[in-house]
Order: sequence, then C-alpha cells, then structure tokens
Amino acid sequence: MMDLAQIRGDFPVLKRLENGKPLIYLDSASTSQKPHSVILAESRFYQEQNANVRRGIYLLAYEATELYEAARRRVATFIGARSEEVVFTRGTTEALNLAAWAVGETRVSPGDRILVTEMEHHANLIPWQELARRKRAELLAIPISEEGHLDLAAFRKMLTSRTKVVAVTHVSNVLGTVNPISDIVEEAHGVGAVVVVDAAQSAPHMSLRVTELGCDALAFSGHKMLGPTGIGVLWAKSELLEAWPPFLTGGEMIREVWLDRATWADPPAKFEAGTPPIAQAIGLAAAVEYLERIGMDVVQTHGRELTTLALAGLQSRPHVEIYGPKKAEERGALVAFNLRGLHPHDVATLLDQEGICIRAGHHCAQPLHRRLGLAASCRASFHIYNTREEVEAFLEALDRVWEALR
Amino acid sequence: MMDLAQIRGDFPVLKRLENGKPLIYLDSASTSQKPHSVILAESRFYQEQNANVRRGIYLLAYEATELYEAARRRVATFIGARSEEVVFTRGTTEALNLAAWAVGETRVSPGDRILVTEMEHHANLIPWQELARRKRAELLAIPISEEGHLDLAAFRKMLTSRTKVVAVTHVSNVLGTVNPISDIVEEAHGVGAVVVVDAAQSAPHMSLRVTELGCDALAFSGHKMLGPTGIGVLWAKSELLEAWPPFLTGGEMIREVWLDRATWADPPAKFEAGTPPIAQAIGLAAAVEYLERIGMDVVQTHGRELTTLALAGLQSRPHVEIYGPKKAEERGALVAFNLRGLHPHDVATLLDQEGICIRAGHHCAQPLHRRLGLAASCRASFHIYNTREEVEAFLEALDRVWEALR
Amino acid sequence: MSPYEEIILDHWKNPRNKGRLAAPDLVGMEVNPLCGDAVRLELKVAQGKVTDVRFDGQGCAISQAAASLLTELIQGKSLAEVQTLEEKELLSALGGVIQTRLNCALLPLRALRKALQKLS
Amino acid sequence: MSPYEEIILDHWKNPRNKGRLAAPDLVGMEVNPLCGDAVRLELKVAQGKVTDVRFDGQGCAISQAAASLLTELIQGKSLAEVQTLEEKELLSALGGVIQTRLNCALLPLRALRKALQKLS
Ligand SMILES: Cc1ncc(COP(=O)(O)O)c(C=O)c1O
Ligand SMILES: Cc1ncc(COP(=O)(O)O)c(C=O)c1O
Repeated sequence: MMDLAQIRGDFPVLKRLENGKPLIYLDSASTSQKPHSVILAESRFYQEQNANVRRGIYLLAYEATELYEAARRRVATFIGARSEEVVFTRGTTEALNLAAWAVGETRVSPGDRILVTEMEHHANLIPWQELARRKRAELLAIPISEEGHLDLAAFRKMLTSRTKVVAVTHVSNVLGTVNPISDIVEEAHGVGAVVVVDAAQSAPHMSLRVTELGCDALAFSGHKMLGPTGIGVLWAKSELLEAWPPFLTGGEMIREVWLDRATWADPPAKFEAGTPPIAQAIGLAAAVEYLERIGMDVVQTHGRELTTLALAGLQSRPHVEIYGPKKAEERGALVAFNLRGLHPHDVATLLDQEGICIRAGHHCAQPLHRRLGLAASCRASFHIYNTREEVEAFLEALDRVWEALR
Repeated sequence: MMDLAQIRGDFPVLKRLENGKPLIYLDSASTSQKPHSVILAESRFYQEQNANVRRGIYLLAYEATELYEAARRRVATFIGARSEEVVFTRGTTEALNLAAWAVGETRVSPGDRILVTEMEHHANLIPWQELARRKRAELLAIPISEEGHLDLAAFRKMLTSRTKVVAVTHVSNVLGTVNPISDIVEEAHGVGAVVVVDAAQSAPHMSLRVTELGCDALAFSGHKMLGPTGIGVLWAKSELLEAWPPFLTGGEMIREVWLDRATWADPPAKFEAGTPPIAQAIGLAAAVEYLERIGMDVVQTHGRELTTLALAGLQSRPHVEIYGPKKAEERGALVAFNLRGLHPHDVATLLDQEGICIRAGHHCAQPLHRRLGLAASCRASFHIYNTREEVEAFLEALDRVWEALR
Repeated sequence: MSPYEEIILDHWKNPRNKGRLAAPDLVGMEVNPLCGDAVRLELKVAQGKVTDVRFDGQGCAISQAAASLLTELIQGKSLAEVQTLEEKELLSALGGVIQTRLNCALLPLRALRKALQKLS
Repeated sequence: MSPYEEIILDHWKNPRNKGRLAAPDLVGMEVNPLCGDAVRLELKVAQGKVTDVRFDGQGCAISQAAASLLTELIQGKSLAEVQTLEEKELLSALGGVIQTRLNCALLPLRALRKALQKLS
C-alpha cells in the first residue's frame, strides 16, 4: 500500500547517525522531518523565482505572487476551505494570538466567559489568559477525566449566554486525545460562542474538513506537517475575517494610508502585514502535496499502527505509566509516559545514546502536567517515515534504560 | 577589490532569463536575491540537523539549538550588540509592531506625543497610528524638505516632555535619504523619548553599530539583506526588553504557567513565542557571513557607485523627475523617479520586456507620495550583484520607453 | 520596443468618451490601491439600452485605454448584453494584454460591474 | 548502556548531605523551568569557612548527583575557595557530563552562586 522504504528515502535526515547509531527520530510532534521535495521547493524558489509578492509588476514578481497564491489555494483545498479564508502566519502560536486578540476586540466584554481546557498547549492557553486579563473576562478550563478525555458534562454546565469563545485543541500533544470538535461546536454554537481549534497536532496526521468540524477558526503549523519552519496557517470563516480588525499593521495589508489613519485591504491580505514568509508558504504547499500523494488516510492509519504497537509495548511493562486514552483509535500518533522513579531527562539521554530521539519535559503543557501530578514526562511521537522496527527498538532500549537506572 | 563576476556567480537567479533577456534585477530594496551559501545553509539544516530548538535534550535538538543561538550571536555581532538583545521576528514589520505595542504598554499615556516622519514606510507608521488610537496619544509627523531631508528645526519644536517616542527610518525606501539618527537620538533623549529605528533599508547596505547610533530599538528584515524570507530582527536595549511585556504568548517564552496565569522567561526568549523560524535564522546568519566576507564598507561603496551613475544618468534626461537628495553620498542604494506624463506601471512593464526589473507603485509609502504630489513612482535599487553595465542598460532602455510612450 | 498593442496606445493617447455626463443613470468607480489607478464609468440608460457613456480616471496606459475601449464596446448595447460582457471580450478587443497587467486592464470592467449592481 | 559515569549513579542513588539545616547562614535556590529540576543549597558558615552544607531538590539524576557532589566539594572549604569554584571543577569531579545535559549538571552551581550573592 505504502512503500515505507521509498518514503524513508525521501527524508535526507534519516541517513544521519545519532551518537554513532542510525537515527530513530520519535519527536515529530515537536517538529517533523522534511522530504526532499519540500527542501527543493524552497531552494528552487530562491534560485529561480525569488521576488517580493503582490508588489512588483515585472514577470519575476508576477511568478512569485502566483506561486504564493497557489500555495494558499493548495492549503485551502487541504482543509476543505476557500482560499480567501486562509491566512499565512509564522505558525500555530502566531495564528492563535491573532485569533485571541481579534475575538477579544470583536466579541468579549468585561464579565464574559472564555473557555479553554485543562489539556491545552501554552499556545492555546496564555493568549486567552492575556485576553481575559485585558478585557476583565472570566477564563475557565474544561476539566479532563482520569483517562484524559474532556468532561463534556462539565463543559455543558460552563456554557452560558456570556460564554463567547471556546478554545480547544483538536489533538492533545501530551495525552494524544482526539477531542470531539463537532460536538463541542454544536454545544458552543447553541449559546452563540465561537470555537477556535488548535489543529497543530491534527493537521499533520488526518484529513481535516473545516466545514465538517464546524468550528469558526483553526490554526496549525507547517513545520509539524513535513513543511518548513516559519510558516503556519490561520483559517477562519469569512464573516469573522471580515469583522476582525488587523492584528499586525504595515505594508501590504492596507487600502489607503494617510499620516493619521489608514483603511484595510480585504482578507486575507488584511492579516498579512509586511513581506510574508514567501518561500516557506511555497514549501508548505510542497509538504501538502507530499502528504496528499500518500493520502491522509494512509498517513493516519500508519500513525495509528505505530501507536498501537507502542501502547501495547509500554502497557506490558509494569514500571511504565502511560498518560491519556488507552486505545490507539482515540489518539493521535503519540504516547506520553514515565518510567517509575526515573526522570524523563535521564530516560531521554540514555535513549539518545542508542540513537533514539524522544522528547522529555512538560511539552509546553505545564497545567496539564500539574493536573496529572507530574513535573515532566517522556513522549514518543511518530510520522509517516517511522517503522515498526523503530518502535520495537525503542521499546527494547527502554528496558535497558530501566535496567541501568532503576 | 571585489570580484563582481565571482559574486554574480554566487547568485543562481542571475542566470535566469526575464522575458527572454538576461535578468537585470533592480528591485533589491523590495527583496534581495540570495547567494548559494544562504540557500544551502537552510537546506543543509533540514537535511542534517532539523529538530526543534530549546526543547529536546537529544543530540539532534542540541545541535539545532546551538545553530539557532549561534545565528543570534552572529547577527548581534553584525550590529555591534549583545546577543541577549537580539529578538528574532518574521521581519521588520513584526519587529516594529512588537516595539510599538511594548512602548505603548510601558511608556505612553493619553495626551502623550508620538513622533514619526513624513517619509515612513507603512510598517513604521500604521503601528504607531494604532498605538496613538489605543492610548489616545497624539501622533505627529516630522516634515521633510523639498529635497527630502528631515526638517530638524521642526523636529526640535515637536519635542516636549510629553514626547515619549520617536519612530524614524534610517534610510528612506523612496527618497533614499539617510537620516541623522545619532542627532535625532541626542535631541529625543534630551526630553526622555525613546528612539525606534526602521533599519530595513540600512542593514543590507552599511555597517550598523547600535551603540554608535545610540537608538533604543532597531528593526530589520533578513530577506532584504541576502537572507531568507520569514526572518527579521528586533534589537532593543536590555533595559527595555526587561521592562516590556511579551507581545505574542505561548510556548518557549514562559517560566511557569498555571491555568489562570503565567510568568515569563528572560529576554530574548520572552519575545519568541512558539517555534521560531529556525532554518531562516540559520539562513540569515549565512547571509551575514556572506556580507561580512565582502565587507560592509565595500558593499556600501559599490551601492554608492551605482547610485551615482544612475542619478547622473537620470538627471541628464530632462523628462525625468527624481525624488530625494541629489547627491549619492546622502542616499541609500536606490533612486525613485518618474518620466514626465508616464505612469510608473507602463514604464516598469516596458523595461521588463527588456529583462529589467524595477518597482513601480507607492512603495508602501502613500503619505510620502501624497506629500510629493504623486500617485506612484518608479524605483531602481541596487545590491552587491548589480553592475555598472546593468545601470547603463537600464538608462538606455528608459530612453526607448520614453520614445515609445511619450 | 512596446509590448502594448497599437490599439492600446491609440486609446491611451486619444481617449474616447472621456468626461462626465450631466445626469447619469448608473455610476461605478474602481480604484487599485496598489498603484492609484482609478476609473469612473457613467451610463445613461433608456429602454434597456445604453444610450450614452463616459469614463473618467487616471492611471496607466492600460487601465485608461481599457476604459476608453470599454465605453465603445457598450455604447448602444442592450443592458442584457452589457451585463454578460466577459473579461475575455474586453481583453481580446484590446488585442491581448500582458499577464502581469491583467489587473489594470480589468479595472474598468470592475467599475462597470459596480455600476450595474445598482440594477439588481 | 549508561552514558552516566559511576560517580553520577552513585551520588544519585546515595545522595550525600541531603536535607535541610536548622539555621542556615546562606541559602540559594535554582529551578530549570524547562524540566522542573530544582536544587536548594543551604550553608552554615563560621570563620570564613563552610562548616556545614545540605542540598534538597528534585529532578534528574545529573542535577541531583551534581548537587550531592557539590556539597562534598565545598564542605569545609574557605569561602574564598568556594567563591572561585569553577564550572569545570564540578564537571570533572562528576567524571565529565554529556554536552546535551550541561545545564542539568550546572544547576546546583547556579544555586550556590545565588547563595553566595548575599555575601557581596
Ligand atoms: C523602510 C522599510 N521599512 C519597513 C519595511 C518592511 O519590511 P518587511 O516587509 O520585510 O516587514 C520595508 C520593506 O518593504 C522598508 O523598505
Ligand atoms: C497542540 C499544540 N499547539 C500549539 C503548538 C505550537 O506550535 P508552534 O510552536 O509551531 O507555534 C504545538 C507545538 O508545539 C502543539 O503541539
């Protein structure tokens, strides 16, 4: 179905050694590796078509603009959206800051309620804290169950006519939980709240259809989905983009400017002040093309297969504690865990000696770790280039870590 | 002194044809072309060292972090600053938005005064308009003389104890004027105002020493100085960075996070929320290295030589109107002009037919064009890869445009 | 050296129907903020036909020539015909327009569509 | 398979001078927000000498072993010696530390420096 050897051949970094061993990269949830086609798309742009966009009327600039806007169309198609609704940002974080700011300017008044969840990444938490502070609004977090699912009954009770926005992650970067976005949207829309979705961990691994999710805005990063650093996407419904004031101001987002005032261009340009990450948008389009060629269903199935294997292996080891849902079907392609009594850093360092890269820390989710009673955890995460053999090697190495440090 | 043929060989795009003619790229003030070494630095990172920074403790992530921080150190040295004072942003526009926002949060109250100039790029104008609106402060623009110099006498009169910030461009992207930053700083500091400098057009062309300029903050873009898109720099004095609240919030910029509040990391991390443009920072460092190898003095001399030639040629044609200082020594490496009665777009299109790329429009400086009584202008701008022959070809082609359309 | 067709140069140097109408029935105005090009179209309509038309504006040769030519294209036509006028008709009447400047050529057509909006 | 020197494992599994002092003269505390590692150092000082020392903390093997070893290194030393203790002395006493983890190893030294700050 999917030729893993060929796919691995597309990722140059996999030829590298890590501490003298073949690299086993299990940290794609932090950032993914990049295929040749993405690296080439960027360098080819610089070598053959580099010019600023939207400004010049010479052919070179025309071609650059066409490539940039074609990238927008490709990303829009990837998530089932219209291209006027796709705003390029530096990444998920900037996209969520923009959304939180704009929702605040247009919908939140003192005393209003903002909902987040206990499992949010800092990127989908602190911007809302700042908004709550700025607007003197109330910030509440939807609690999670022991297994790491959102407590939807508690959520329903938190919804009031003053609830203006629900900010929720699609897939938790620690628990792996896939949240029921369309259910959340239905409830939230019932009280007139908008739903902002952090898709940083879902966009790389599953077919997203914003119309089916039903949410009002959605953010993700290029670098986690085989694309370059420095590029991300904020999608939002046209009505919102029309209503929202610009977040950053400057060149390219204006209609007319006087010394004392200015009027704005139409979305998405309104939200793209200054020279955008042009080469990076083109690189992201190449990543989308690569993923689509494999097929997002195949990508998701592959991730689930490796997660199933990892979950089973970890569960069979009594000294391992796993966080989040126990079934791979309820998860993204990642598993967070701890070895009893061992610090995640020590585990990660010892695995790295065998060429295995996992993440150790709080994964930008301190409140969640506090909720779980942890300072930190280990996390193994997978993408299309990982193999069953790598997961098995990881599990075996984990036993040697346990032997060495227990 | 400088081997121009060799330098041109370093820029792959120069081998391209434009409308069937050898490309003569005279729009570097909009975005510069990139040498091999910059393109390679980025792709090599993706091929050999790609990982997220600051987070992982495996070797790959350690190397990526080292490269990212080494890039910061190199950029700091390039402008004579300390690396803790260098914040990576997407570009000048984001950097100036950050500065305007933070200055506003820490120094500007209702009734205070903000100074800009009549020659600002929208990027160093609209963020201050927005700040003035938000804080109900007064925004005034320092006027310019007929020749395009700042009216320093008028500036002095505008300084009061309520003047909190002066935002000024180092080099105008239309007039070419090099503004006397240290004089402006001395006056501004006299009333306790901070000075924010837009160095988008100076950083690519001259040796910058922030301590000699004396300003409090300074912004520039990678893509205009042979570096990648998607990366820029905000430099600011440590005291300011310490005092300023963060602009974007999320991962990597925190110390501790609870569900309802958070504390911040030290600068520069405090201002770099989320995954930064890692490959782009590394690419920018390669651009700095390239420029330093040639020598910024040589870069400046070369730009001045071409500008002298262009100015003389344009001045000798009675149907050409030139904007800005008449002497190349008072200018950056660019010239804006018009052919009497012809629209800049038509001029640019006809030149493009001969392979010559110039910019036509308002160059993101509508108020300046209004001040000059123009809807738009043509602009030719130069960088290290341009030759005297190209400038001559441009001048000759301009005569043919005049013949065809007059 | 001109990539501009003769017809563009001709309409640019000798614009047709330039000016204003005393009491137009339909008016449409479009501006390109990137370059300041502006076109205003005024139409007089009687019995479902365009009986008179004027354009006014400023800008590049292509936008102004296109505006001038457009007035000729719609003069005397039925509103139905004018409403279905396609981009490619204007472009081919101009003898073809270089791709980098399509926006300039289509500016008058956008002004026309704005004018017609008031009908529906 | 351990890249950790025996001495690190030894100090980690059998920490020396762990706990608190009744009435410390100097106290320093450091936290690494990225991983939650924390080290607290307490010193008793008499006649310019460290007469007693304790550490407390939580975290990875390297940070905790380094803290334990550091207490041994400074116990009984003059304040002058303690103040000039260099990073490399601690690192070599630990038998060398892997580059990716230098931060962990140096956390206790930063806590010590914080404690000593109160002297100057
Ligand atoms: C003087 C000046 N300031 C600011 C900018 C904005 O830079 P960027 O688009 O890279 O953010 C430019 C370039 O367009 C400029 O010339
Ligand atoms: C769930 C989630 N949200 C947001 C982010 C932030 O993404 P970025 O750092 O690309 O802005 C991440 C990745 O770190 C994430 O996993």
